Amino acid sequence: MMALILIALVTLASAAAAMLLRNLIHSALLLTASWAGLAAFYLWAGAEFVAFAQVLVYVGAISMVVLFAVLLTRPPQPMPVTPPNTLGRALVALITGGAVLGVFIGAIVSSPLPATAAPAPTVSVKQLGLELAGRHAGALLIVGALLTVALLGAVVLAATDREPVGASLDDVRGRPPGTPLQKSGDAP
Amino acid sequence: MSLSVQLLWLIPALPLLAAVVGTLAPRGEFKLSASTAIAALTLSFLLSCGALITALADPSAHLTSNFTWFDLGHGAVRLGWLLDPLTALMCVMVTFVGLLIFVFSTGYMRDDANAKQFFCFLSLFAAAMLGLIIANSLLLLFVCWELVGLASYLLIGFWFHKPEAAAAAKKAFITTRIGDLGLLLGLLWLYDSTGTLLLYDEGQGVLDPVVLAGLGGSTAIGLLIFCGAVGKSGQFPLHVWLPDAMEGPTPVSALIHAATMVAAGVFLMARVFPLLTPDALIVIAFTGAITALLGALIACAQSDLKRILAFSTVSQLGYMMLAIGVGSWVAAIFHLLTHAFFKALLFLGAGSVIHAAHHEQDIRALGGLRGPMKTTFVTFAIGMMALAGVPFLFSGFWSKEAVLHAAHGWGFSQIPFYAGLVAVVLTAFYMTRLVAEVFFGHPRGNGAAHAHENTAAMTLPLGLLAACTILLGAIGTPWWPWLQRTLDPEFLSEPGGAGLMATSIVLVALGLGAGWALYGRKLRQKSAAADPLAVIAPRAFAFLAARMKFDKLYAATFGRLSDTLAACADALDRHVWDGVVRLLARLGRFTGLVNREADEEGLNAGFDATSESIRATAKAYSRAHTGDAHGYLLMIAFGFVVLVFAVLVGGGR
Amino acid sequence: MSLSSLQLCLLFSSALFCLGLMAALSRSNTILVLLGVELMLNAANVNFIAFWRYGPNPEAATGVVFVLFAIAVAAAEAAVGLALVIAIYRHQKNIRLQEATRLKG
Amino acid sequence: MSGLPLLSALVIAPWAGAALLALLRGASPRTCRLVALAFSLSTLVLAALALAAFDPARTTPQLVERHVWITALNVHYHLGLDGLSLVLVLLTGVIGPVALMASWRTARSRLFGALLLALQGSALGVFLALDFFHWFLFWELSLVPAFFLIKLWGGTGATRAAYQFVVYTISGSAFMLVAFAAIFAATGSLDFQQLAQLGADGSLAAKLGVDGARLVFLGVLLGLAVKAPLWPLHTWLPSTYAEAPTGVSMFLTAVMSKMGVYGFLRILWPLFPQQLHDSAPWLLLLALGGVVLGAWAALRQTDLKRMLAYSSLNHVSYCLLALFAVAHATGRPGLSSEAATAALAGTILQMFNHGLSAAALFCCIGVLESRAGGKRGLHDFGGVRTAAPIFAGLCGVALFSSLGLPGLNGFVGEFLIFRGVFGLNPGVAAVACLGLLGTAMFLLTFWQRVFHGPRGGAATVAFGDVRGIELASLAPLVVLMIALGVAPQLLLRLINPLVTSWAGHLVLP
Repeated sequence: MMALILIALVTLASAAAAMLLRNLIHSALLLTASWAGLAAFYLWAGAEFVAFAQVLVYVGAISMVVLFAVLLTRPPQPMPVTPPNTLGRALVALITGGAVLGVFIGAIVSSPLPATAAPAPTVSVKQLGLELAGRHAGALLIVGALLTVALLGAVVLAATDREPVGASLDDVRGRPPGTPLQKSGDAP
Repeated sequence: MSLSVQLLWLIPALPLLAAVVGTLAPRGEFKLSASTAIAALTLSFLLSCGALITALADPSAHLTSNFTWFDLGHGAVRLGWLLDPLTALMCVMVTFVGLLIFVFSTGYMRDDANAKQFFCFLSLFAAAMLGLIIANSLLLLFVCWELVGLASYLLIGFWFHKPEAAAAAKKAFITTRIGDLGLLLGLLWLYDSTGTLLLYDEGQGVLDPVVLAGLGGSTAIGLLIFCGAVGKSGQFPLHVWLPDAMEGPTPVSALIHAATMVAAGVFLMARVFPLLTPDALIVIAFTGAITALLGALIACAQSDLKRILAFSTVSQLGYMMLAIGVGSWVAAIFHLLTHAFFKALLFLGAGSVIHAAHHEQDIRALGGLRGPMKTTFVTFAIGMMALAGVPFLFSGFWSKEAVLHAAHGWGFSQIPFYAGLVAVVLTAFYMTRLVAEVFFGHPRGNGAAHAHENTAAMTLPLGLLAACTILLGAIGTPWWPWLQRTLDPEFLSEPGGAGLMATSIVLVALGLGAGWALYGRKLRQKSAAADPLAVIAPRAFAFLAARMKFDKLYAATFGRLSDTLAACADALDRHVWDGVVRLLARLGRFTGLVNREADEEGLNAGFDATSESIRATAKAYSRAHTGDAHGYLLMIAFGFVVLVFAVLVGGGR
Repeated sequence: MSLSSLQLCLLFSSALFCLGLMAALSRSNTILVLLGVELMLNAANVNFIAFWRYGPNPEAATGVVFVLFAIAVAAAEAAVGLALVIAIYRHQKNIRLQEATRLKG
Repeated sequence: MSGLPLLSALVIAPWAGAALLALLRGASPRTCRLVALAFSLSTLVLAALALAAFDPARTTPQLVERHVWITALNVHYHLGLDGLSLVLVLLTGVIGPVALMASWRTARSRLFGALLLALQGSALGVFLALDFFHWFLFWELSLVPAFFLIKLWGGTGATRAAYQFVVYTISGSAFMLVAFAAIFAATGSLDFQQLAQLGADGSLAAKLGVDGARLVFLGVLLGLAVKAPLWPLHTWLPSTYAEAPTGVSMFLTAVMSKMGVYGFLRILWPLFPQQLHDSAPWLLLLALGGVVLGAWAALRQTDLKRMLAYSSLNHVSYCLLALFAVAHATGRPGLSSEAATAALAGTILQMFNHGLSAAALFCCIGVLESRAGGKRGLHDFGGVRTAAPIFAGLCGVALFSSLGLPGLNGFVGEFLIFRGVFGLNPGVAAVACLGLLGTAMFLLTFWQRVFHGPRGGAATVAFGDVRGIELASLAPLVVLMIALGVAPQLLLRLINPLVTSWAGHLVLP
């Protein structure tokens, strides 16, 4: 029980810090820590495989992507506006978050949840593999396809290096009337 | 050599074949066409003689050969051939006269560009007529009857490039078709009441006594059939086409007037004679009497050579109908046969004259042909005397005598008899006039002046016909009524004809005398000189010369009626029905207009308002869509909280 | 009152979720907003595991499998989202979410 | 015939031809024409096969093809062939190719051939369908190609005529469609045979109610009467026939008008014997109007095509006259079934015969028109017989066939009709005789003005006689006319049992 509380506190603290800090790099790093905490939580809960997945995907992969994004989108000068941008926004966010939290806590506290802890279920990797390739084979395939498409989409979105629109227009404008279009530059 | 009834069809089939051959022959193959036609008709003639021999073996028998033309679900439509003396004699007459006319035509039509076609049509004509004669079914008879009409149409309109010829052909066809419709209705009636149109069918044919006895409405049927005969045989009031039919080449006129078309009507009546009730016979007799008188009267005032002959035909046909009407169809056939020969003779003689005189037909412009055209003159004179009824030597006298004798013996009325007597005088009169004008005196026109005798192809038939004209009288004299007995085995020659004969001899003499007195004594000098008769009675003469204005009368009544009907039908279409449709269309368009206005004002306005408000709402909503992701997120979160509270407050679980 | 482990877990996830929510709502940097969303997803995953661990039907591995799928989807989402961020950045030279209000560039 | 769906093939072959022509982009005119002709002839070939497989002794439809089509509407794809259909299919098989050849010059166009084939296909569909659903489909489908054929290749007033034709016919059909919707609602069936069964035992009328049945009858009557046409619903006919190009006029008068008469025989009469009987006196009057006034209206026309259009009205009215006379006499004691047989056989024969002779006459007008540069007035010609004797001969045969000269095909049909009508209703037959007279008058006027007299009008200059393709389109018709005139048994044997069975069941429900 104490371990759970500890893990929770660490996780929440690093997440809160990540959200509050100005420096994006720091935020990203703290968030990675928070994800690691979550992995610890999964371990605690007995879902080892999920914990490994969490470490691999979030701690390993997504944090790297986030870091890349942060580095790539760094403005030439540091942004003048300080986060949180305005007090009003922060207040609204706080109120909303508080309200939602209140609702959640109310719901959790008032719900008749099973009080006693059942013996921890054990899921071997083999079992999981069978489950994935058996009952959830279709979903697995779809997720695979989704990932592929997402990968392609991300590549397309991020890597499309369109020719500047203005240049080709200038070409056309500069052309004397009646002359055929040049082959280069007119192709869409 | 005798011909069985099963082979009777060969008689019309041969000329038909000739017609087909002629049609398929290349253009200008005049010789092929003519020789085929003549050969075919010669064969037919021989076959007819064979048929006659067969028929004479037992004159009272009706040999038949029936077959099915086509099946109907209920029963079949049957046709057949019939061989009895009437058929056989008619066949012999038609083929023989026809043959002579064919031969004559080879001379007459030699120079015509379409002579090939001419022989096709002639063959078709002969084939149709022969088919009509041998038919044992009124339906087959009707078929051939119409084909005769077609052939006459084609031949009358043979010189179709002449508008008059084309008009005359059409007139002939239409006029006879009016009669044909009556015939058709008669046939339909007969068919409907007896279930057959076969004449003799082993006791089941319409002329067999059993069927005849059970026939209702036969007066009407008889009269309807008579309508057909009226049309084809040029009886009053449908005689108007016959004189116009003179527009055809003269051999055609000869064929129509002597052997084929007009004879068809008389033949038909003789054929269906058992069907005719006394009431029907009265109508026929009076029609015949009127026609005989009418034709003779009009003939007196005509100046066209062929027209005079045409009206004489009308008059003679009247005699024949008269004979049928008074109950002596045998006399009618006798007159038909003799008439066929002497009328063919007269027409061919006229053709000879016309050919020689370069197609001059006006008797006032002819004259003096006695000298240059001796053969023609002699034969023509024989024909004329036969027609006029000059006693003893000529066949016409005997046959006419038979008719008058029958009329005299008719119990119902003597009026037809007297009409016949008057017609005798008139016939003698106008024939004298004709001969005097054409052959005596001196030529009054260019054509007549250069006339000379024709080739043997034309004179030979004349000679043969003249011989027959004289000889044929022998077969039906009161002393030896062979023909009558052959045709009608129950014929009884009545004694007491001597007085009548004397009367008619006197009347003929009267007519000849009057004619000679008026035309022969003082011969016409100039073609423009007035006719002596016109001097005596100008108005009557003019009236007769205008053919009693029948054409005008018909044009003013039936023609006008038809035109009016046509105009009405057309106007009904163009204005009334089309108008109704147009009105409907306009109504539709008006409704559309009203509808559109209503739409604009009512429905569309409502729609506009609705869509306007929808658009406004949409604008308001789109204003809410700021694109601000924070805002959306906020709304979701708030919405979630609000919803949860709402559920809690609302008491939901 | 004492809280059971399940309730604790749920409270943990709720707090994590609200943190993510507040971050997403208040920060203007698109990357941080995305990360907030990631946090919320993670909170949901925590719930799955909690209910799998303490829920009424512990035998089935469904909860675990579901989390695995959610992680996969989240990974995809992160990839696409960050690619979008880069695209936006390239287009308007900053990544302020407030200014990215148009779908059409 | 086992396995081979001959009737479907009959219907589909022209459509296939039309589709192929539509696909043959850029083909030479020669290819287009030949392809069109080949597919058009396919009907004749298939019809000959059907004729070989046909057993005249059976009166029920043969070579039946019946498949479920739309279950919800109880619609079946149902084709069948009886004597009546066979006669009309044969007619279509003859007229289709001939019409195409008569418009040989126009048939250069791919579209023309395709449309004509489509028209042919829909006509065949109408003659073979035994279910109202696709019967009506073909019935309406036939309008589409006809409309375009008239509009695109017609004379000066073609657009108006085409619209008039289509609007007129469609408005008639609309009533029919509504009527059949009512029938379907009442009976749940659209199959002609089932409906005929219901009509024969009176349950159709019982289901529709007395007034309902009357209204439905009127609706169907209207649809058919416009197409046939029945006087006075014929006003679309003269302008349509006059404006349509030659081949289309031929097809319209020869085949399409028969669709109307066919409908009368196939639908109206079996389904509504009682109603037809009740209204027969009026319908007889209308048919007489068509016979007599049609002929006399023709006498007044100066446009030759309009004249022939009226003659067509006159001839088709004979068919209707006979049918109405039979319907009128139905149930009368002492009804002569021989007369009824004759009338009905005459009707079918007349349908075929009129198809031949009217098509031939329109073809002749087409030849005249082509020589005279589009003129076709009664007074635009003169002495054509001198200039073109062979043409005159062929045209003359067609003309005399049309006016019912014995020895040619027209006579037999008309004689049988008159024989039947006289047996059933002598007065009507007597009045109808006037129509025969009128026909003779206007046809001979036509003949006299155009062919006789001195050469004049368009015939003065070089007026060539008929040539290859014209001869090829006229000659088969003329040969058939003579053959059928001499031996009507050729056709009658196909329909005799059918007609006999019709005439044997002349009772009112």
